[in-house]
Amino acid sequence: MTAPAIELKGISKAFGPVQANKDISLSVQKGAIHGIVGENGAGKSTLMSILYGFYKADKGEIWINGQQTSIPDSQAAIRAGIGMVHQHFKLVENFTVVENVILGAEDGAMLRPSISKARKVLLDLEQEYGLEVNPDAVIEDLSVGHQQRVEILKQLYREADILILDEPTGVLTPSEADQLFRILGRLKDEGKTIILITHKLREIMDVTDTVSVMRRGEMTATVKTAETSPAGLAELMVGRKVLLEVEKNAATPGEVVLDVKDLRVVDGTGVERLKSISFQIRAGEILGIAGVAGNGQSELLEVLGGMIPATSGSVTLHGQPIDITGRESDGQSRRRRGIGHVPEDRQVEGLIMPYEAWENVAFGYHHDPKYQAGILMNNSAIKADCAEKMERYDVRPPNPRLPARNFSGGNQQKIVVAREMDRHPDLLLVGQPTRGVDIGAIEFIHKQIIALRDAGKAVLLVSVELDEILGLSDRIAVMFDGVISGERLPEDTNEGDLGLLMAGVTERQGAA
Amino acid sequence: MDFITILQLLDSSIRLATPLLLACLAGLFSERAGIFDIGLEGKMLAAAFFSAAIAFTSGSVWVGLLTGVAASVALSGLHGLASITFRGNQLISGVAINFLAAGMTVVIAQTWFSQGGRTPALTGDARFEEIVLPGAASRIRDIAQQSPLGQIYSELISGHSILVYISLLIVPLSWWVLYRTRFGLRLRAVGENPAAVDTAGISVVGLRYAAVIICGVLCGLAGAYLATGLSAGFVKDMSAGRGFIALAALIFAKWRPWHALGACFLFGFLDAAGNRFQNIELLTFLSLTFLLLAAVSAIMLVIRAIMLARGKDTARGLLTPGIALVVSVGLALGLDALDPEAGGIATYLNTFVLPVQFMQALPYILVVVILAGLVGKAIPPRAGGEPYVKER
Amino acid sequence: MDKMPKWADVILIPLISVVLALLASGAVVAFIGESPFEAMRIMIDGAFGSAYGWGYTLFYTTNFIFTGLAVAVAFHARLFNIGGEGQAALGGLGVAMMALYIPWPHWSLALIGCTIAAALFGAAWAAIPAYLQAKRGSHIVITTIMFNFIASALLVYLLVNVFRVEGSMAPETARFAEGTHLPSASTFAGFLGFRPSTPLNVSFFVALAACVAVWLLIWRTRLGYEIRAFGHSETAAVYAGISPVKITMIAMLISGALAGMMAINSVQGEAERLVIDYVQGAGFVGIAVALMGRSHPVGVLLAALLFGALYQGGAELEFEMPAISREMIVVIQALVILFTGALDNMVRMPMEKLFLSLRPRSE
Amino acid sequence: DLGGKFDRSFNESAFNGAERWAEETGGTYREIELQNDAQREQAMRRLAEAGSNPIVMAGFSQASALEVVAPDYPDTTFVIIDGVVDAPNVQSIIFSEHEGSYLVGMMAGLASETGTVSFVGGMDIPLISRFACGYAQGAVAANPDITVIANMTGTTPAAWNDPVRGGELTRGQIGQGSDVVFAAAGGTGLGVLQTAADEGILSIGVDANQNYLHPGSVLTSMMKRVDVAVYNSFSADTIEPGIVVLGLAEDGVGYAMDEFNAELVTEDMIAAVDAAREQIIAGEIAVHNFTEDGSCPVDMQ
Ligand SMILES: Nc1ncnc2c1ncn2[C@@H]1O[C@H](COP(=O)(O)OP(=O)(O)OP(=O)(O)O)[C@@H](O)[C@H]1O
Ligand SMILES: Nc1ncnc2c1ncn2[C@@H]1O[C@H](COP(=O)(O)OP(=O)(O)OP(=O)(O)O)[C@@H](O)[C@H]1O
Ligand SMILES: [Mg+2]
Ligand SMILES: [Mg+2]
Repeated sequence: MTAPAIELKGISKAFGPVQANKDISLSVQKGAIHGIVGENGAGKSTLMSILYGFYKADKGEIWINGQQTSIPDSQAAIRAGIGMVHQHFKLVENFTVVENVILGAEDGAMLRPSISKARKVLLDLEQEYGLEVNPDAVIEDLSVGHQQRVEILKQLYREADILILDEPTGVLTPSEADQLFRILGRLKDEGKTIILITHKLREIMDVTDTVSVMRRGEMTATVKTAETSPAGLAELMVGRKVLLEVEKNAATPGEVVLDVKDLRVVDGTGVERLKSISFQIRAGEILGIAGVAGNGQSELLEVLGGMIPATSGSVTLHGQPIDITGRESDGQSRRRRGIGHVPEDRQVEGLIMPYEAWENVAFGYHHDPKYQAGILMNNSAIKADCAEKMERYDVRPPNPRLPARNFSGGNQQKIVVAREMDRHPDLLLVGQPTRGVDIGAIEFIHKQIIALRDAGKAVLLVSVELDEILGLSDRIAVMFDGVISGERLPEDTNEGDLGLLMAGVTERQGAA
Repeated sequence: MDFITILQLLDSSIRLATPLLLACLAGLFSERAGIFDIGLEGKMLAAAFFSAAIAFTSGSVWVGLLTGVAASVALSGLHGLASITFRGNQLISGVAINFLAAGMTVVIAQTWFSQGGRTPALTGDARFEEIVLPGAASRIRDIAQQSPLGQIYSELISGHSILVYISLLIVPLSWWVLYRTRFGLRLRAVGENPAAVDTAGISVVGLRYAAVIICGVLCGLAGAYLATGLSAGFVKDMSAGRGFIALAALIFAKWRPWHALGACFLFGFLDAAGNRFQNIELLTFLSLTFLLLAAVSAIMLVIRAIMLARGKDTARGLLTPGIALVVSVGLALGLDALDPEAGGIATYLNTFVLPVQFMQALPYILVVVILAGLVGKAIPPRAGGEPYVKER
Repeated sequence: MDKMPKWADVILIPLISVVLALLASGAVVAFIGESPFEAMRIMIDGAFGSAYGWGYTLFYTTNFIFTGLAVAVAFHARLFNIGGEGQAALGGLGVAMMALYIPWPHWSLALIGCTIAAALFGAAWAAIPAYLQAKRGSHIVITTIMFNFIASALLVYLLVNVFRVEGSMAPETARFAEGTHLPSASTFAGFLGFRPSTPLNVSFFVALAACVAVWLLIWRTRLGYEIRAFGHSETAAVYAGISPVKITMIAMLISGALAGMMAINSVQGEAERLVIDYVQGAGFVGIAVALMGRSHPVGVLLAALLFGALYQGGAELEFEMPAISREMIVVIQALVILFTGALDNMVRMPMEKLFLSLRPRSE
Repeated sequence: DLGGKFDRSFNESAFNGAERWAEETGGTYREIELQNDAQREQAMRRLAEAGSNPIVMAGFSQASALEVVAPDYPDTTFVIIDGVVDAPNVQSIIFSEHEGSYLVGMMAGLASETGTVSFVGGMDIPLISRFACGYAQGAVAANPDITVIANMTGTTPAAWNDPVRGGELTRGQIGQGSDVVFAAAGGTGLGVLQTAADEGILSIGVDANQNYLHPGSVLTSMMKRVDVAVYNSFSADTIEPGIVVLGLAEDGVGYAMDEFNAELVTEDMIAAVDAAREQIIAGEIAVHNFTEDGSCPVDMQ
């Protein structure tokens, strides 16, 4: 038997008082796909960053292909044949694909030869793995799925033998994810070793050969995938049994809460983002909006949430019109009207990262009378409110004085959810509520959304996770290219059917 | 306004634009790598002093130039130390460098020369002489006697210091380095997303120091040109805010080399015009304004036309600058044709003499107007101003 | 989480930095052949050794508090206001017009009137760059630099052609009437030894009040909350219903008003007339003060005091040691800014290591 | 004044006067260079309290501060140069710059071959306009058809230290035909004189004798004997309060002749200028003083 491709021995790493990795050992065979799962903050990213030379371990050894290797920096990692696709992409946004690919792997001092060579290699890779991207496209114009392909292409271009992917599917649509896994399969066949970090147990079950579970900085188990089950893994991760299916009662829709008619949005560059959208949501109902990112869902949330004005159309809430094109088009007035909004991107929109938790709990509601003391803000009231919300929404650590950036992704999301749902809005707008969040937190957030529905509120759920859409929604609308390409009932459809609608095919293809 | 006046104006613009251009390109390299630099002014001043001082003592302007560049690079190194190695605030560091240069130059000058913070006047080889190309006249009065083509040749093309020609060459060179070399690619990347550069196994620190050093070299040339090219010796504070104007030009140019040339030339031109036309009558002023507008519209028209030819624009894009060109040329000629002696509105307008202060402020006003009216939002390199922190 | 005790962070490190700056300055003083120790003594004694010294130190401090706060407020909204110089100049114009054209019965009323005028004029001068930034995205750094030049031209024009006293050579306004003269430190604190000539005047208290007001504004009001939120993330601000245009405008108007208010100290309080270029770089020093004070009013106050002391101590140094020119003072200032501001981490990093090694390891 | 001690003209001249006095008499004096406006009063008081007597202040900007300070120190005598303060212990020394400028203007008018002469000032302040206006009158007196171009350098104090712009202004003026340029612009003037020398035209220095800077190019210098005023104040036994006007008659202003410009100035020119000088002293020619009414009888471009 050949030496393992990667062997970690007794790796420890502390950030100040936080012990992110405790005496971790791991061994991955050549040509295997190895999964790592664990809650937010379990230390997965830290471990991989150590392997990639981004952090230096306090203790421990790294062995690559049977040789002890010191990896003081990323350059050493690259030399050792390691490539990493980070959780947050490391791409230069205003560079083209080919520029990003050659960055750091140029052939000489001049760019031209490198670029023309890279073009050729990209073409080969494209044919070999089906990784098609326009080499001259600028990164910021690409969808996240394509951006991720660029990340993978970067590593392949460097001829990495060991590929680390940190939560690669967090931002991908199901079909994009499927495609990614097909590619990973092909890479594996070529003898490349892959480490895959993900929160989605289904993916682990589908593609990995072996899987490790991390918990609070420790490696708690490593098992063969074939010998375990999602429920077993979940229990290992969280330390208790977790419901993987959403549990909910049948909906009892009431009167119409939100009525959207002929909504149109033309953006600053003249592109029509929403083309005459009309739909209704009733009280006690969750309308799920499925669709590939970039087909107008974000704009829909932004218009309803008051972040951008609509070009034309009408929106009424409980029969009362909302001014969507004029002066009232701002987040404050929407909140006053009883619309809560969990935005798609918690770090860029939903939270002010340097603000402490209590300040973030007031964010958007800072005009709320209960937060005021005369002309000043009543900070102690806000802190008290925050402590209470953290308690009820199980935010960890429950410390109102901690800046938002020091919470893990899941807990950041819980802060946003607590803020937006705790006021029992008549209408809740939710975008990607569980993106990059661990299964414990997903379960919790899903329960909250159902609870709000059961309290007779209307919910508009936008998600690229079809599981989530199918599990939570009472009705499903699919958006494609700025229009609603079809509506389904969850019990009346399946992923394949939705996938076609998402691709713009409107005829019904014999749903299950 | 006659032809030779326009030529003289353009000639003056070239001279005034050169230090701006060098400093602007200096800032471009630094800021493209993510290091903001409001210390251009100070580096220019330090280079001006040391180039003049050493040119005087050594008798060779080239030795002076080298020393000036070295002084500027030393300050750049200080800026790098503060903002790259010690991850300090880049703005504070820049402010400190400006103060430091303003004080140090005079203190040292006083210690060395005892002439009140001035260097002795430079003569002969201690100065950059103007290069007179074959067949060109050099003195303004001689040039005025030549044919129009000869005037263009002698006034505009000939008769500048070697540093002017060098700085004009540095523009394409900068473009080439930034967009055509590996170094340039990495430099631009490190200003946009240092983490991407770092994960690619390239040293962020090394790249940023390289950028800052280039910045120092170019600032050094700018300062040396001020003290040994445009004037003959150092006078305290002689950079006179040009570092800040260069910074403005850099933002105006949106951190791109060719645009920097355009922006600096425009600033130089406005400066030259403000110098030349003090105490002018409203009528003349208006006709000049429309002439300038016409020039700007013409440039826009050409740019649009090139874009159209490349298929990056529609024919409609030509409309606005086209109309603006016709209207402004018409108005300029019309106003010029009015006879101020003839009475009526022309005479009335002509009784207003614009105060000299207005003409001196005009370049600055125009910059604001142009910025607000013609140029969209300037987006700086995304990682600019932020030290790159990687926990180890 | 904290790597160091708080006292080390806020007191020890700045102190070490200042000492380093002074050591470097001493080297420069020695370079020109004077005794650094003697120079040091003169500076400290000159700035703090007497009521006379304090009078000048605090007078300069007042100026720098205003311009420092101005930069700091804009900074919280991530706007880099380099226009303090011009806004302060216009503030001076406001004060001059208020003081010259209205017969004030009592200084307290005049102070209120002039403060309002100074703030309004300063704010007005910030308004156009603010509007262009908010609506057109014109870079505020350029526009405020340009507005500094324009302000200077405007003031020269007005002082030479409009306000100049007939027959006088000096481009300055007439002296303001008695009713506008602010009580100097000798009036309200004569018992401390301040003499009538002290430039320190009641506007020092306005400056202190401004510190408190800015602190309240930024950390205790909704507006401050919105300003900071906008400064951290524009997208998030829009999400929360905070209007970028409104915040940009308001933050810059407040900033301009604060810069303008410097005029009540220098123009109304000290010179009692508007002279040409009275700001004399205080707007730029304000940038250093705000940056060093980390945009916090307390930090601004301390940094302003440091610079006030440098100005006054430096003046004394120049009076006492003829070989030391005013540029030497500029060098010392530069070194203080450099060490306390930009090279802060040079001291901090080893200190953090030191404290970490001193601390018994938990876990 | 705030221009700095060694500005090669005004302040330096004052300093030289003091130095001369110190050398000749062995007396000691103290000097204070100002950094900002608030220091004016501070400096005066410090000197007064240190027992200096007399105290000489150079620069019109000192006037308002002195108005406040002088009454507090009745036993100290103050001398202010370029400004007027009405107090029993203050002597105000005023120079008739317009008269001196008139003479160099005449010389420029006589020396000019193109019929155009020019002026570069620092900032547009009354004092500088007084120079410009006197110069223009003199030029017109020498040649009634002459064109006089006048430019200012800037609106910020940087205008006094910007030789680059001074050079550009001069080039512009040469382009408009000027062949004699008079600079009254502090450090900026050095750029003017330099450019004039490079371009082969004549220039005129200011305040101190600047003829030596570019031998063969500096036509003359408009001398303003601040050094004499300072020297006299220090040497005098008693200083009379009131206004002392130093004009041509008192040799307070004048034009400089030495070996550096001997070849540039012809006998005829000297004769004409000296004649005018006599006439001005005699009151036969009245040179208009710009600061009296803020206007100038001669048009400048
Ligand atoms: N740069 C850092 N500074 C301080 N603490 C850190 C840093 N990076 C990570 N940590 C801490 O280390 C622990 C592990 O973090 P890590 O990012 O490895 O978790 P993770 O398992 O990748 O979580 P997620 O699933 O959210 O990506 C966390 O508790 C976090 O607080
Ligand atoms: N400067 C810091 N100080 C303390 N903890 C930090 C710091 N930076 C990051 N962390 C911690 O690192 C952990 C991981 O952060 P990271 O940026 O990898 O993503 P994440 O928040 O875990 O994202 P996701 O939920 O998408 O996985 C977080 O738990 C956070 O607490
Ligand atoms: Mg992670
Ligand atoms: Mg030429």
